[in-house]
Amino acid sequence: MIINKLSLLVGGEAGAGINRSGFLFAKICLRGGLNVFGANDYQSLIRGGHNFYTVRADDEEVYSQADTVDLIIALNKETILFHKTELVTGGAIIYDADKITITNQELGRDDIKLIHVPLRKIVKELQGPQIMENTVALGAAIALLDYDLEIMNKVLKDTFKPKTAELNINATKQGYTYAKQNYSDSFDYKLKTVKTTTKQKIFVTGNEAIGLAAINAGCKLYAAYPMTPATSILHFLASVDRQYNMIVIQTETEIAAINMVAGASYAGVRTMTATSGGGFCLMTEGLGMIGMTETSPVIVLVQRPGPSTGLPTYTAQGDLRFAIHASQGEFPRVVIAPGDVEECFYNTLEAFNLAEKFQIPAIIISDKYLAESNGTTQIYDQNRIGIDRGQLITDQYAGEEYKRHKFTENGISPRVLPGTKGAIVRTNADEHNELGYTTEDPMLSTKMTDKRFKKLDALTKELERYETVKLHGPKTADATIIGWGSTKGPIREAMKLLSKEGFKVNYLQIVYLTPFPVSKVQAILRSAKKTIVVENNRTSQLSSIIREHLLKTVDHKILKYDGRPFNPEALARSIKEVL
Amino acid sequence: MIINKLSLLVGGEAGAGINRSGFLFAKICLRGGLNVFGANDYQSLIRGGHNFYTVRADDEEVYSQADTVDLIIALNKETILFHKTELVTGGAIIYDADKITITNQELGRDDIKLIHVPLRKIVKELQGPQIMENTVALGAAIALLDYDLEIMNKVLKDTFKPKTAELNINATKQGYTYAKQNYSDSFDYKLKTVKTTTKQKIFVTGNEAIGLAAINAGCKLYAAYPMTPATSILHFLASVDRQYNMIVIQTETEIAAINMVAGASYAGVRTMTATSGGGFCLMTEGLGMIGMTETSPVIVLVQRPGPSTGLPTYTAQGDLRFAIHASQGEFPRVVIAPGDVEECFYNTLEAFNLAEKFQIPAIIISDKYLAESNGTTQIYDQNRIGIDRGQLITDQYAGEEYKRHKFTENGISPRVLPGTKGAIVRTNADEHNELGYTTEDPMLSTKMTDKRFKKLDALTKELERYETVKLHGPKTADATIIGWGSTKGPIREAMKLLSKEGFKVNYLQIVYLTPFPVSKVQAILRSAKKTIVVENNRTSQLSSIIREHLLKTVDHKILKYDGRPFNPEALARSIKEVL
Amino acid sequence: MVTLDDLKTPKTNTWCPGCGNFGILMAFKKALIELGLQREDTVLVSGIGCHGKMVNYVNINGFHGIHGRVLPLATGINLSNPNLTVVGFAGDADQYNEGWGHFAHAIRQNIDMTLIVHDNMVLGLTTGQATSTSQQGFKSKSTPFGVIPPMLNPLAHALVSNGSFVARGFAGDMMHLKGLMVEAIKHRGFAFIDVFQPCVSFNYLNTYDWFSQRIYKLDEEGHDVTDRKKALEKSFEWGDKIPIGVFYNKERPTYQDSLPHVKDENLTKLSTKNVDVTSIIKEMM
Amino acid sequence: MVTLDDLKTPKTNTWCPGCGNFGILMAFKKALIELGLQREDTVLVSGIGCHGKMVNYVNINGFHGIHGRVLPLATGINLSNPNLTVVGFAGDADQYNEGWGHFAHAIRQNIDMTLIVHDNMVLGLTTGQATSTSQQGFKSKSTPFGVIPPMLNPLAHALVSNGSFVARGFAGDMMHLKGLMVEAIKHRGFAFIDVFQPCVSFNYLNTYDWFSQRIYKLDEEGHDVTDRKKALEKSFEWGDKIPIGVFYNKERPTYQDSLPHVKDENLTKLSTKNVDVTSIIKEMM
Ligand SMILES: Cc1ncc(C[n+]2csc(CCOP(=O)(O)OP(=O)(O)O)c2C)c(N)n1
Ligand SMILES: Cc1ncc(C[n+]2csc(CCOP(=O)(O)OP(=O)(O)O)c2C)c(N)n1
Ligand code: SF4
Ligand code: SF4
Ligand SMILES: [Mg+2]
Ligand SMILES: [Mg+2]
Repeated sequence: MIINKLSLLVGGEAGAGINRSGFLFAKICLRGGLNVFGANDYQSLIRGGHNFYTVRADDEEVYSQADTVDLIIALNKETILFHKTELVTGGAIIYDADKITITNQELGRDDIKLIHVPLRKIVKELQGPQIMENTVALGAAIALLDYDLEIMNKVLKDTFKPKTAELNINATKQGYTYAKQNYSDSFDYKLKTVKTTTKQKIFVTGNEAIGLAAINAGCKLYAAYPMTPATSILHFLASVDRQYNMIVIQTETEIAAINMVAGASYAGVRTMTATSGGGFCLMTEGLGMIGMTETSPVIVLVQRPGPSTGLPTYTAQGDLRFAIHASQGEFPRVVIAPGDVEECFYNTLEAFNLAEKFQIPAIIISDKYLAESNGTTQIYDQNRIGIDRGQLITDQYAGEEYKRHKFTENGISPRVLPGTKGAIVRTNADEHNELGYTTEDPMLSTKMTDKRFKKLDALTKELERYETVKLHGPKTADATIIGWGSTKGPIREAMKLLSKEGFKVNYLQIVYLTPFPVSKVQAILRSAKKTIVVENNRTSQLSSIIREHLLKTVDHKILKYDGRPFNPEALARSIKEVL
Repeated sequence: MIINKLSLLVGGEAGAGINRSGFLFAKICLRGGLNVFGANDYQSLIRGGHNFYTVRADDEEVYSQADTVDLIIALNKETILFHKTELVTGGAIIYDADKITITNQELGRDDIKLIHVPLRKIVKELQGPQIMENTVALGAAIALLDYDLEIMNKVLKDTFKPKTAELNINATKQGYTYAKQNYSDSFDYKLKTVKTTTKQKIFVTGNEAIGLAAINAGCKLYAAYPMTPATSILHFLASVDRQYNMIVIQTETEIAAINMVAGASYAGVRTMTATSGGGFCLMTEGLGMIGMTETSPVIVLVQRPGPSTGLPTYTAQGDLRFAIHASQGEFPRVVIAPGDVEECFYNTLEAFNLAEKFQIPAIIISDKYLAESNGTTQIYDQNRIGIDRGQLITDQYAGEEYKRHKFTENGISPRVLPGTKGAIVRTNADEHNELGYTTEDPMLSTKMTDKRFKKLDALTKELERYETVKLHGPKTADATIIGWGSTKGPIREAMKLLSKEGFKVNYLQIVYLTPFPVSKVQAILRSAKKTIVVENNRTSQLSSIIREHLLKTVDHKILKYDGRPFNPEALARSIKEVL
Repeated sequence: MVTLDDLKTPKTNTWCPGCGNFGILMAFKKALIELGLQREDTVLVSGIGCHGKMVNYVNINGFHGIHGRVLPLATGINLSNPNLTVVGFAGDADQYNEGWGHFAHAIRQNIDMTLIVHDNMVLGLTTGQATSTSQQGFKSKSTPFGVIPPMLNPLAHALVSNGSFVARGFAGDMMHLKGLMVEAIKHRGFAFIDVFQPCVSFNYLNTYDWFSQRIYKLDEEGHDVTDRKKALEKSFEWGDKIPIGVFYNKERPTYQDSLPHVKDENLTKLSTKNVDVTSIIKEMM
Repeated sequence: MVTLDDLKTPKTNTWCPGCGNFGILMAFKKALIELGLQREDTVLVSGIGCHGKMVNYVNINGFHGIHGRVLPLATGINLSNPNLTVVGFAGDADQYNEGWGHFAHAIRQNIDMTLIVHDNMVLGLTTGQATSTSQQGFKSKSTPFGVIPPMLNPLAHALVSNGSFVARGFAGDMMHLKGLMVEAIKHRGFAFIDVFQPCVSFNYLNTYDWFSQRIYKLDEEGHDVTDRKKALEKSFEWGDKIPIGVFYNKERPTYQDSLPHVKDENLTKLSTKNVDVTSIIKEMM
C-alpha cells in the first residue's frame, strides 16, 4: 500500500473540463493537508484534440509533475492510448466502458487495472450536462483512493454557485458509490488526510501569484493584450479590479499596452503589463523609451517556444538573451526569473520596488510551465516586502526649478509627479538635459548616459542584499546544477531522487539575470567540482551568460526544447550520465 | 607649403546647402585624382541650427575626417565660433565680413587668416538665390588652394541642370576671381591634380553603396518607412526604381515593411528593408517569423545613439547585442558589419547570397557615420560576387509532394516558388512539419529546431571561406586593436599616425558578428600581446561577445558614446595611453 | 479543374464543432472551384487565431503569418508576383486590433488582393476575450463588467478609405458567402469581406440565430453598389436589421497600375544574374 | 493666471522660419491662458517629428514620447490621474502612419483628452517624404514619381469611430484655431483637431496660400455640430472649398465614466502601502 504519494492524470478533449477537474482534485488533496503540484498540457485549440492535467499529491513537498502516473481518469480513448505507457505497474484507469472500448491489444499491458464507471449513464440519470462526467469520475477516484468525500463536497461548495455545487456533489457521490461497490480495495494507492501543524497552504499558479503580488504592491493600472501564456494575469486582474481601485484595460495591441504603462508610470502609478515573445517584440521600442525617460513599469514576459508563433500553448526558456538586450541603445534594467509560485509573489514585489527606486524598467521573465502550473506554497506574507517608492516627493515642491533628470551622486533623480504644485515634470525620449528638454550636445549626452549607468551601479549594490541567487542542497557537492526560472521544480525533484541514490549534488538557482550577480555566482562556482546547466532551450543561453560574465565554461548542458518541461526522473538520469 | 593634405570644413545653418557644397568640393578633389573623405554633422532640424560638413583630401588614401581643420568656409558666425579652435596655425576662414562681424576677442587667436569674400554681394549681383553663397565661397576656396577651376565647372555641369549649372559656374568664378585678386598666395595649403595610373575612383556613402549593391544583387522589392539615418537608402532606390524593374514602397510602418519583405521573399524575390533602432524594434517580431518560415530578406540596421529616440542624427554602435538576440526563440541569422563603403557594397551582396542560400534573415549592421559619410573607393566590381540563390527549383516541380521544410542533411530545404507547376508551397509561423502544416508534436518540434540549427552549422562552415575577419597592419605587433563597423576609418587613420611614431600596432576588424568567427579571432588573438577594443558605445558590447565566445578579457577598451565618431589623433592618443 | 478532394489536406480540423469557420472554409473551397483557379496559382495568407488555421485546411499555397499582419504579408506576395491570386484570412482581433494600422492603408493603396475577416466578435483562440467588434456591454474574461466602447465599424472604415470592394457575408449562409468570394476574387483591386462568423464556444450573444433573425441581403433590396454614400449609410445599419452582401464595388486603378515599369511583371523571374549598375556608378565618379 | 511669459521655455525654437507650427504653438498657449489652466495641471504629450518639439516650447508638464504613440501614452496618463488635462500633439505621419493603429481605438474609448495633429501632409523632420494625407501625385524623395493612393481622410475615420469631438483648424488662422482648442480641451471626452499646417520647407503644394484660397468656416454656414451624418458629408469636401471648424461635438460617456470604482479617482495617490489581498488568498486555499 502506498499512502500519500500519488500521481494522477485527467485527460480528454479540450472543452471537457479537464483543467477544472484536475484542479478540483488537487484542491481536495490540498485541503487534506497534502502538498500538491498541478500542471496542464493543452493544444492551441478550443474543443477536441487532447488535453491533460496531472496532479501530484504528497505528504512531503512536491515541486513538479512526476514522470509516471498512478491513476488515470480517461474521458476519451486518446487519453488511454497516449498515456498508458506512463502508468506504473499496478496503476489504474478510470473510464466509461460504455463510451470507450479498448481491446487488450490496444492496451498492450496487463499489469494495470481498468476501472469502468458508467459516467455517461450517471450524468444522464442526474440530467446534468455532459461536462459533469469528469466530476463523477472524480468521485470514483476518491473512492478508489479511500479518500474523504466530505472534503470534496466542501471544495465543490466553495468553488461553484450553490445550485451547480449541489449537482456536482450528487455526481461525485454517484461515482464514489459506484466505485466503492464495484472496486473496493482494488487499488494500492491511498490518500489520507494529514493533520499538519503548519498553517493551511495555498494552491496557486505562477500567473496568479504575479497578479496577486501586483495588487499587493499597489499596482493601479494593468494594460495588456491577450497572449498565451500571459493572458491569465489579465483575466485574474480583470476579475478583481473593482475591489482594488485598479484599472485593468485590454488594449488594442501590445504597443499600446507598453506605452500606456509608460504614461501611467510617468503620471505616478505603479503599473504593469504582461505578454509573451511576440508581444514582447512589439514592446521593445517602448521598453527603450522607458529606459530613456526613467519611468518604471513592470513588464512580465511569459515565455513559450519560438521562434515566432512557435508552440503557443507550450513552454520554453528561449527569450532570456532577448529580454536582456531588447531595444536599441544601452540602459539599465532588471531581469528577474522567479522559479516557483512563492518567488513569483515576492519577486514581483521586489520588481515594483526596484523599478520605482531606480526608475528603470523591471522585467519578470517566466514561462508557460511556471505561469500555468499550480504549486503549493505557504500563505504569502503580505507585508514581508513593504512598498518602497524611492525618492518621491508627493506634497508641494519648492526650491530650485524642478529637474526631472537631475544629476545626482547615484544617478537617481528625486521624483515629483505631474500635478504637484510648484513643479513642472518633463521627460523625453530624445536625449535631454536635466529639465527634460531635448539636447544634442555631445558632453551632455555622455553625462546623461553616465547618469543612467550610475543607477546600474547603485542597483548592483542594492542587490547585494537581495537573494539574487539561491544555493539549494548541500554546500559542498560533487556537482552543481545551474538553472534559472521554472526548471527549479524538476531540478529539486531530481535532486531528491539523486540524493536517495547517494549522489551529492547541489543546485545554484540564478534569480536575477540582469544585472548578473557575478560575485555571488563566482563564489559558488569557485568551489563547484562539476557544473551542469539545465535549460529549456537549445543554445543554452545561461551558459553563454556565464561565459560572458565569469569567463567560465560549464562542464555539461542538459537541454530540452520540445515545449515540455523536464520530468524529474528523466532529468535525474541525464544528470547521472554526466556525473 | 603643404600640398594635397587638406582638411576643409563648410559650416552654416541647416538649409544653407552645407552638405551639398561640402560634397561638391569633395567631388572636385576626387576628379583631380585625390582621395577624399566627407562627413556631415547635423542636428535634428530642417533650418537654422548649426550644420557642418568636413572634407579631407589627400594624395594618399584617407579613411576618416581629421581632428583639425585647415580651411573653414563659414556661412554663419556660429561656424567660426564653434570651430575656430579646430583650425591649425596658418589655417584660414573664408567668410563674408559684410554679414558676419567677428572681433579679435571673439576669435581669440591671431595665428589664422580671415579671408573676406563678399558672398552676399556677389550673389545679389548675379541675381541668384541666397543658397548660392556657398558656391561663391567654393570658388574662393579653389583660388586660395590654387586648384583647378575647370574641374569645378565640370563637376557643376555634371551635377546640375544646365541653367543652374551655368548660374553656379558664374558664381564660383566670381568667388575665385575675388580671392585670387585679394588673397593670392596668402594660404599655405595647396591642392594639385594628380595623375593617377589607377582607374578613376568613386565617392559614395555607405547607404548608397548598400543600395547600389542591392540593385546589383537583383533586389526587386524594397519596402521601408523613413528613419534617419537609414532613409537615404529609400531615397536612393526610389530615384532609380524605374530603371531596374524594382518596386520601392514607403510603407505605413516598419511592421508593414518587415512583413512585406517576408511576403516578397516567400514569393521569391530578393528583397530588402532598412531602418534604425526604433524601427528595428518594431521589426523584431517579423524577424522571428522570417527565421521560422525560412524566408530570406536582407535587413539593414543603421544605428544611431539610443536608448529610444536618443540623438537621431548622430552616430553610435549601441545595437549590436540587440541585433544578435532580437526576437523570441532561437534561430540562425547572419549579422554583418561592413566597415567602409567598399565593404558596404560587397558585404551586401554576400548578405543577399547567404540569406537565400541558408534561408535565413541577413542583418547588415551599420551606423550613421558609415551610412552618411562619403568615402573614396575603387569602382565596384559588379561581378565579383555572383548571384547565388541557393537550391532553387524554378521550372516545373515533379516528384514526391513538395515539402517546403524538408529535412535534409544540412538542414536546407530546396526552394520552389509559389506559382511553380506541380508544387504547393506552404510555410508557417507556427511550428510546422515538413509540408508547412502546424504541429505541436514534441519530437517533430525538436527535429524542426535541429533542422534550422543544422543550417547554422552549414553557414558557419561556408563562412570559413569568407573574409569574416580582417587583420590590418603588421602580422605581429605590440598591440592589437579590435573593432567592428565604422570605427574602421578612424582606427586606420590612427594606425597611420602611430606607425609614424614608431608604434607597432595592428587591427583586427570583425566583419561577421554572427555567427561569430571564433576560430579566426582566436587564432589572431592568441598571438596578440595586448588587446584594445575600440567602440562607439558605453558598455563595450564587442568585448562582451569576445568574453562569451573566447573566454577572454580584452586588456583595454576605448569607448566613445557622445554621438560623434572617433577622431584619428584623439584615438591615437588614447591608444598610446594604454600601450 | 480543382475539386473539393484536391483541396483537402491531411490535417485534422480542430475548430469547435459548429464553428462558423466551417462555413467560411467551404465557401472558399467552392469559390476556388467555381473560379477554376489552379492550386499553384493561389496563395492563402492567414493571421493568428482560430481563423488562422485556414492554412492547414486548404491545399493551396499558404503562408501562416503572425498576428495582425495578413495585409503587409499579402501585399509583399502580390507585388512580387501579380500572377498569384492572394487571399488573406484574418480575425477580427487580428485585423481590427493588432493589424488595424494596416487596414486603411492597404485599402487606399488598392492592393490587388482579397481580405476576408472572420468576424466572430471575440478573440477565439485565446479563449474568448472581447474585441473591437464586440458589442457594448459584452462580458468576457477580460471584460467581466462588460465592454465599454461602442463597436468598431470596419465596413465604414473601408468605405471612407476609398475601398473599391466592400462586402459583408455570413458564415451561416455558405452559398451566399461563396458568391461574395467569387466576386471579390474576380475584383481587380482590394476586395474586403467582413464575415459574421458565429463562435459557438465564446460568443453567447451573436449566435447563428441572432444573425439569422437580423440579416437581410442588400441585393434583394436593389442596393446600388456604385454609390459610396449609400453604402456608408448601409454600413451603419445595426440592430433589428443588418445588411449583408456587396455594399460597394467599383474598380479604380490598383497600386501596380500606377507602376508602369513593373505592371503585371512577375518580379520573381528577374533576380538571376548581377544587374548592371554602371550608369549609377558613373554618377558617383 | 498663467501668462505667455510663464509658458516660455529656455529652448531656442528650431522650426523653419514661417513654419505653420508657430501658429499652432501660439494658439495653444493662448488657449491655455484663456482656459486659466495651471501649468502643473496640464500635460503636453508629443510624438516624434517637427511637431514633437512642442514639448520643448511650452513650459508645462511634458512627455516627448516615441513616434506614433501619443495616444496610448496620453491614455495612460489620463487614466492614472484624471485631474490632469492631457493634450497630445502628433504629426500626420506620427498619427496616421505609425500611430494609425491607435486612432480609432482611443476615439471609440472616448478617452478624456485632446489630440491635435499637425497635418503638414509630409514627414517634415525626416526631410519631406510623402505621408498618408499627401495628395495623390505629390512628389517627394520617397515618391519621385508621385504618391499613388488617394489621401487618407482622418476626419471621416474619426467620425465613423464615434468621435465625440471632431474638428479641423488651420495654422494660418491662429485665433480661430485657439477657439477650437479651447472648445476641444473643455470637451469632456476625446477631442480631435486635425490642423492644416503649412510646411514651408517641403510641402510646395499645400501652402498658406493654397489653404487660404480654399478654406471656409463651418460655423459661418450654420453647420449643425450634433449631426454626424452631415459632419461626415462635410469631411469629404475637398478641392476648391475645404471646411474648417467643428464638424461634430456631442458628449457621450467617457471611458472613466464606465468605471464606477475609479471614476474621477486620482490613482497616483493610492499606491503607498501594501494592499490587503487576504480575500483572494482565501480563495486559493
Ligand atoms: C503579437 C501577438 N499578440 C498576441 C497573440 C496571441 N493571440 C493569438 S490568437 C489571438 C487573437 C485571436 O482573435 P481573432 O484574431 O479574432 O481570431 P479568432 O481566434 O477569433 O479567429 C491573439 C491575441 C499573438 N499570437 N501575437
Ligand atoms: C519607429 C520610428 N520610425 C521612424 C522614425 C523616424 N521619424 C522621425 S520623425 C518622423 C516622421 C515625421 O513626420 P510627421 O509625424 O508628419 O511629423 P512632422 O515632422 O511632419 O511634424 C519619422 C518617420 C522614428 N523616430 N521612429
Ligand atoms: S473558439 Fe470559436 S472561433 Fe474558435 S474554433 Fe471554437 S467556435 Fe470557432
Ligand atoms: S520642416 Fe516643415 S514642418 Fe518642419 S519645421 Fe520646417 S516648415 Fe515646419
Ligand atoms: Mg475573432
Ligand atoms: Mg508631418
